[in-house]
Amino acid sequence: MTEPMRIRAQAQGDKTTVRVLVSHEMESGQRKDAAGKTVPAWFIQNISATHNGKTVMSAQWGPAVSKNPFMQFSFKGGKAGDKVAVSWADNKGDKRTDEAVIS
Amino acid sequence: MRWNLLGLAAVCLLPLSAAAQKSTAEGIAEYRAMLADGNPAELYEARGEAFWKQARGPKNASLVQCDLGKGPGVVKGAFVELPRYFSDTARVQDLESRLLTCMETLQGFSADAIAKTPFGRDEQKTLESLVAFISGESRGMKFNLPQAHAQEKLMYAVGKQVFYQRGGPYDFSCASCHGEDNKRVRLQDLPNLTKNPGAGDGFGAWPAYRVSSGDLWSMQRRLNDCYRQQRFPFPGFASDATIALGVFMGVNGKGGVSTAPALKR
Amino acid sequence: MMKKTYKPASLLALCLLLASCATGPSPQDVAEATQKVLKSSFRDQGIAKTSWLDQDASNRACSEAQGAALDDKLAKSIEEANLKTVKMPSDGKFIGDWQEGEKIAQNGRGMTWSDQPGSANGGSCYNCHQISKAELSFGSIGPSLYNYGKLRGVADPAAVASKPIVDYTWGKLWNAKAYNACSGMPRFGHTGILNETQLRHVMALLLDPASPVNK
Amino acid sequence: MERRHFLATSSGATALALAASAGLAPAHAQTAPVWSKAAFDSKTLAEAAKALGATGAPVESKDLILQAPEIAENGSVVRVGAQSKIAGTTQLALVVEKNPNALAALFDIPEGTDPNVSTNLKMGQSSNVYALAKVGDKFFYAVKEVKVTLGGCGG
Repeated sequence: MTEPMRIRAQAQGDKTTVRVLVSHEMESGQRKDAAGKTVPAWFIQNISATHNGKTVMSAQWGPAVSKNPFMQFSFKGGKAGDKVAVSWADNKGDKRTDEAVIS
Repeated sequence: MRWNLLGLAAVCLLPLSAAAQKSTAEGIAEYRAMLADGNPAELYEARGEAFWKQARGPKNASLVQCDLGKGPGVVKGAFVELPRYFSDTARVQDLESRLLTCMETLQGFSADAIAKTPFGRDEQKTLESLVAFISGESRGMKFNLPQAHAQEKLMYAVGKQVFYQRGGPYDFSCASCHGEDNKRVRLQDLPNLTKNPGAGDGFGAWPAYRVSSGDLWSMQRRLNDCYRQQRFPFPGFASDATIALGVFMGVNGKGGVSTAPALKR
Repeated sequence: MMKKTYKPASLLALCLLLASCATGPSPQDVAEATQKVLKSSFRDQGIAKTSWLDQDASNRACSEAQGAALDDKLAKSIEEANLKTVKMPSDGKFIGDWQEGEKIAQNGRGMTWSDQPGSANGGSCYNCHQISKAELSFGSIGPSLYNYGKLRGVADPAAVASKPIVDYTWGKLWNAKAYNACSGMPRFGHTGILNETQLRHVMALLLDPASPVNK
Repeated sequence: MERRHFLATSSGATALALAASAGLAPAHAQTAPVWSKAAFDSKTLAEAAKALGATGAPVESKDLILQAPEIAENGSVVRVGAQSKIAGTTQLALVVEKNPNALAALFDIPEGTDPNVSTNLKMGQSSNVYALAKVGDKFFYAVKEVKVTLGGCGG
């Protein structure tokens, strides 16, 4: 089960800054459990954002991105009231999209 | 015995390398400042708010009628007045123990069963999101724990004794680490919890998202792990010793500003 | 006129009433309640037992003092009792391997309820002390121990001239309360946190001229 | 609609990664989601750059700014950012030299998006951290050492 992201998008001048918090384990694949067995890697591989249908960010992540990941970026052209959508997909096939309104 | 005194004198004369320490401290401050924006505790706050409003448990009820001390359903400002005395349970309760009461009376969960559940599992997990939400609703407000009721006064006095209680194979008490100003364990600053600003800063930061475990910790979990590292026996979840400590810290922190749920190492 | 004299009198009565309220519970009430609370709150878990709440004279006196200094006589009697517990090394050998000592100083594990019984404990030294210069992550609860041996003029720990400081250091590690009744330092030998071999290694870290501590 | 972008099945990812390692597939999620396995398998900055299509060694640039703390209180979460002032930057990457996999994150910078991103990374130990920027067919880097400390009571 995936959980909602926290997305904050703020416009200032001609620039919109987006901050995203994602609820995800980001299991590195390096960690061993109590029984000494390696916990398999489980991490977000792709995360992207669109504004008015245009991709404004598209990233690939490895297992070294921290648990409950954070990402910040900014783009030109957004204005208050516009929507920003963020989507992610992990290596197990889980995926999720959430939207935020630019303030 | 003369050499004992010599040895002691020498210990007292040891220099501190102020310069190296300062740059390390500055580095750590920089590290924390960079993380200040984007605290994953926000994810728990959102989840907690959903849990608060959602009909759950054997009675399929929400928690919106839960009385956290300011009347049924009042969340804002409740956190900075806890722990406090509740007449319905005739006990001084902290946020976690009060939530156990509400989860039992309103939702039909077994408070006892939840108290025995390991941290981070099942309803304990729910509870940690709830404390994130509830504390977040008092962010920026000042601590003002009531001390009018005789039980509240008694719990403060008991909390003080418990705070200074030495024991275990290491002879530690809470005061071993949190009884003086400007001390650190490794690079972590240790707030002096006997007075402000330490008491307000320290008490007022929990619940917090712990970077090292990647999870949100309630004050109960914080105290539990303090006692583990203090080499003490296991304090029961929402036990009176932990609540008394909450009263001691919270009253000492009066006027301090709540930053919970904060971000911690 | 009557009113004027009446008012201060009632205020005085109110003050007295408030004062009695403000005194709160008696010390005896508090002591009894504390014992009850401790008993009901803690349970055994793993190697951590509720018997760990039982206090010896030193822990009892220092808990009751709540951070204040003990009176000289009490402090002295506690120190004397603790000094008697110090066991010098069985083979007369005080100094081990400083590299092993560094590992012990770095290791903060042991004797918690999540530790396995019988596993070797660390010394947790860096939690509270600066020791070698290379480790930046050190605590400040205890004094810096950087240059510990050098500052005390220990050129050769085996030399007769070094004996007082070598003996003292061993004693301090074994039972810190022998020299300071309410010392915050664990009694590593006395309560069995570190064994003789481990203590020798920590001694080497502090006193061996080859140790980075003394560079 | 966004969901269709993410078809990252393992076989698909491998094929795309092979393409990426051959320098054929610029990672651009607008057309298809790519996870460049070869790039994420790299052990060094040079390997990562090569996997992303570099033909030569990346060049250090003062116009590329790496934001990272000098010292980390905990290696589980270290805020790292990259900001490029080099016109035409199309990709930014964050590389942690001593991590098991050096490449930590890779950001495509579409037209109109600032070449300025940050995220939280895990660091297993003290290490050099690099920001890597792709500008046309050239690669630039900035470097900073981040010391990871042991924290808390250590138990």
